[in-house]
Amino acid sequence: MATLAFQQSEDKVLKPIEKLVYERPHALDETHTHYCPGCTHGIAHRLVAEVLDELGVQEKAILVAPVGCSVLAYNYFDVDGAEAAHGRAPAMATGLKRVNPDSVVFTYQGDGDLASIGIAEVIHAAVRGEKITVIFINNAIYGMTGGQMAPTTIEGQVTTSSPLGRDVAATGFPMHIAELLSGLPGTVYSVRRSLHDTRHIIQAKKAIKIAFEAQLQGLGFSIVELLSSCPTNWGMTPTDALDWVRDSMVPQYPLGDYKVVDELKRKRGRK
Amino acid sequence: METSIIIAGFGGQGVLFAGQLLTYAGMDQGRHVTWIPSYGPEMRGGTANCTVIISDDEIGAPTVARPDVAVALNLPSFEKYEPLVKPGGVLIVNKSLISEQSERTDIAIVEVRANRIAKEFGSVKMANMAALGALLAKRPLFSLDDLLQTLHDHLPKRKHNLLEANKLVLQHGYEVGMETAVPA
Amino acid sequence: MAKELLKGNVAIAEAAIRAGCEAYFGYPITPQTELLEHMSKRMPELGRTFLQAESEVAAVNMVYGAASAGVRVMTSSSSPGISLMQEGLSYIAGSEVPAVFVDVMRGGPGLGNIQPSQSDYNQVTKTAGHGDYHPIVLAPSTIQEAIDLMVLSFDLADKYRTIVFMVLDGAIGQMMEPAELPPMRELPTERPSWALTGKGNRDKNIVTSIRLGAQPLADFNDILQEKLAVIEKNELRYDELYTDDAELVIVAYGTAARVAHTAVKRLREENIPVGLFRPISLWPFPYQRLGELADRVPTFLSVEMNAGQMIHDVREAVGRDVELDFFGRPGGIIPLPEEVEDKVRAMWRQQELAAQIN
Amino acid sequence: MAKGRVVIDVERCKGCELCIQACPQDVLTLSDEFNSKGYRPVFLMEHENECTGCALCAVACPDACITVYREIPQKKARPAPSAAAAD
Repeated sequence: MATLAFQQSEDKVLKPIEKLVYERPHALDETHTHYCPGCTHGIAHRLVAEVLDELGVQEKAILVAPVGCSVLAYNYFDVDGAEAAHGRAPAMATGLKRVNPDSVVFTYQGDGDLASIGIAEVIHAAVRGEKITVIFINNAIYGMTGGQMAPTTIEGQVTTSSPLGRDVAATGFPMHIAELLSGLPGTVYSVRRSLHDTRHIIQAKKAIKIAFEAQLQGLGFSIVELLSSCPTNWGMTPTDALDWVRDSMVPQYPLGDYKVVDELKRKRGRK
Repeated sequence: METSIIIAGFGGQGVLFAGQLLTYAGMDQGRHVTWIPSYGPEMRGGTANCTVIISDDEIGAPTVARPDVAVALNLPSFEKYEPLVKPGGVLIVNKSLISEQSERTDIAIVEVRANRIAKEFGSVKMANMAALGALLAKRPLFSLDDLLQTLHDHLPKRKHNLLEANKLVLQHGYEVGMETAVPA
Repeated sequence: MAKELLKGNVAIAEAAIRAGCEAYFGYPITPQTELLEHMSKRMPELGRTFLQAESEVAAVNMVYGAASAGVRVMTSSSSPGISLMQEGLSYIAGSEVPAVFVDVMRGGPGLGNIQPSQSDYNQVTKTAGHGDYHPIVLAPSTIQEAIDLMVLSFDLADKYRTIVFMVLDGAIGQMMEPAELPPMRELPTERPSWALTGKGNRDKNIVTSIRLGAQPLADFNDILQEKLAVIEKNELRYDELYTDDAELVIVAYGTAARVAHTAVKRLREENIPVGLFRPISLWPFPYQRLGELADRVPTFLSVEMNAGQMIHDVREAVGRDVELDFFGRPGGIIPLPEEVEDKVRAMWRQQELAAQIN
Repeated sequence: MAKGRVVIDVERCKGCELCIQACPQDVLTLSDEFNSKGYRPVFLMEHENECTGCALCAVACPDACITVYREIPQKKARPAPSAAAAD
């Protein structure tokens, strides 16, 4: 992977003086994203693209984008892509994967899309052990429609549709998707990670890679829930928003592995 | 020439199969045929009926208000279809389960103890065949032999051990039909 | 191949398989369930995709996914299930991927009942989802025609990259008639160039119905309308009986047309000059041909198994200057030929009376 | 300590400062200039501290607009590019 920068020396012999440590992943398209500055959607996109590069599966990857801020995600990946109806990405991905069994199909869904309107589709995709990978962005809010309460909004959180803070007695409790899906036999990998600092971002990437490996091995349904920020709708600077993920979201949504089947554990153990 | 036949009874009395057998036989004789069941939410024990039309010409409506022939295998079917049979038509009554008598004089009525006949030859499940035999006696849409050939051709191979018994029941029903006088 | 005695729902399923259907996604609902059951047995035997979805909503989106992959795909349902599929239908239309739907209609509104009906005429012909489009809608009235139109549905869906609906009622789904199935087609070895298969060495493909700018969406709609205009020109299908000398024409499709057929034959024996016009394509609707008939025929009767849905298209076709009456039975009742005959006799008496007065 | 260098795709940068927060050497800052989208992109300061090429800025970047190079100590540098390419 690593390429080299060269400096021409006096005797016209090329000598490497520095190496490439990090570059933009190839599985990302050149298109600039429409995301707000500091939005962690961009980080999640980048991690997925890095994993597609490292696994060498860009050419057989198919993305199913959701409705929400990431509705145009297919513009940002250089892979085949589809745009599903709100919440239906796992159903559409099922159709795609069933007729393209050799492809690598993944959905990229936010919390309104996956946890609210699309909960039936994602649960049944998991129930069937559908060989797809779900990247689930939990930022505790509806972003695209301007910051309404989501199923994942935490208790007391102020949103434009819970102006006094989420009252769980009236609106229910925050929804724990990684835990919920881990209870289904068809799920082979269900974990929660966070994108609030570089250490956690690196851990998140490892999880995304395992999730795709689970699909490549034909094991079943894999999902990575990523705690993410929404600086604009939270009314914070991007850096403060990451602190809020750490201080307010992580205690509500504990990071961890909720389900890792033995086949994946053994593989990790060998490494 | 077009003949419409309604076969009715309890679910499980072989109503739909009896209708299909007539339909197959009509098809095998090169006639135009349709078969349509009633279908409802009850899966077991409800009433079932089907309408069969056998015609020399293309068939329009697959259902009829008043059939040329009705086969009533139980009392509710008798009560429903006895008044509807077209004048000059035929009503087959399963006397084993229906004690009521029709007072109609404008149709041919054959009372056949279908359950008893079927049981005599091995299984009450063949009551539908006794009724069909009686039907053919009064309305010779095709010969009894033709129907037997159709039964042979369309009965699943695994059930061919039942062919002989079915044949006997059909013949018995046919004889009952032949012996029944038609009102003048 | 010889004729076999075939049940409508089963014949349709097998015809779809032989037409090259590679994937089926569906959800059980009476009166089309035998279709799904036949698929559940046959598709895996052939190494093709069958999946019983968790809902009609999921089923239509699975269809959308497989259609995006460029395979011949279908689902089947009945009226309330088709209502649930409206969302996916609109997305499929907006993405221009081919997909085939079978709607074995039942009585409505709401849960209604499971009896034969034509209650979905409006829902399938008048866009079947939000946005400016129409699916092609084909309505067979015999099982042989259902088989033939099923094969045609896949061809038309591919040809125009559009949704094709075959609509029938529970009676055709449940009845048996002798019919001949088509031979088994070879499946294509290659996917269309636009299909999602993984990009490989080509540029990436995108299947989407989103066009955020007003102008791009307007442009897309213009293209869509042009395509619909071509379909309207090329894909008209209808059948006529005794219309040459008819002075009263019944317009009916599906089972209602069969009932009308019986009535027309009997009425002709009474020397009533009645004819039958049977639209086979409900969209595109044969406005022009009906309009031509209206130049000569003074009276029309729309016979439907509903409270009057197609009649509005008939009115548009025949204009305001001719008589147009309606006979229909909503609620899942198949009208009787006798009822249609009574209606026609009454209309004919009126017509003759009017002729005498004039 | 290794010496590194970062290249910022200034047109892609939205000035969110997540890389600035992530940088352990504190060598990144916002430019006073604006890019064509109206954001002030990040740039690498000439500073008493030096970039080590750790790439944590790139790890934190939501817009994948940072490329990172690290100097190879000259004694380890080999003449043939193919051999040196091994990371």
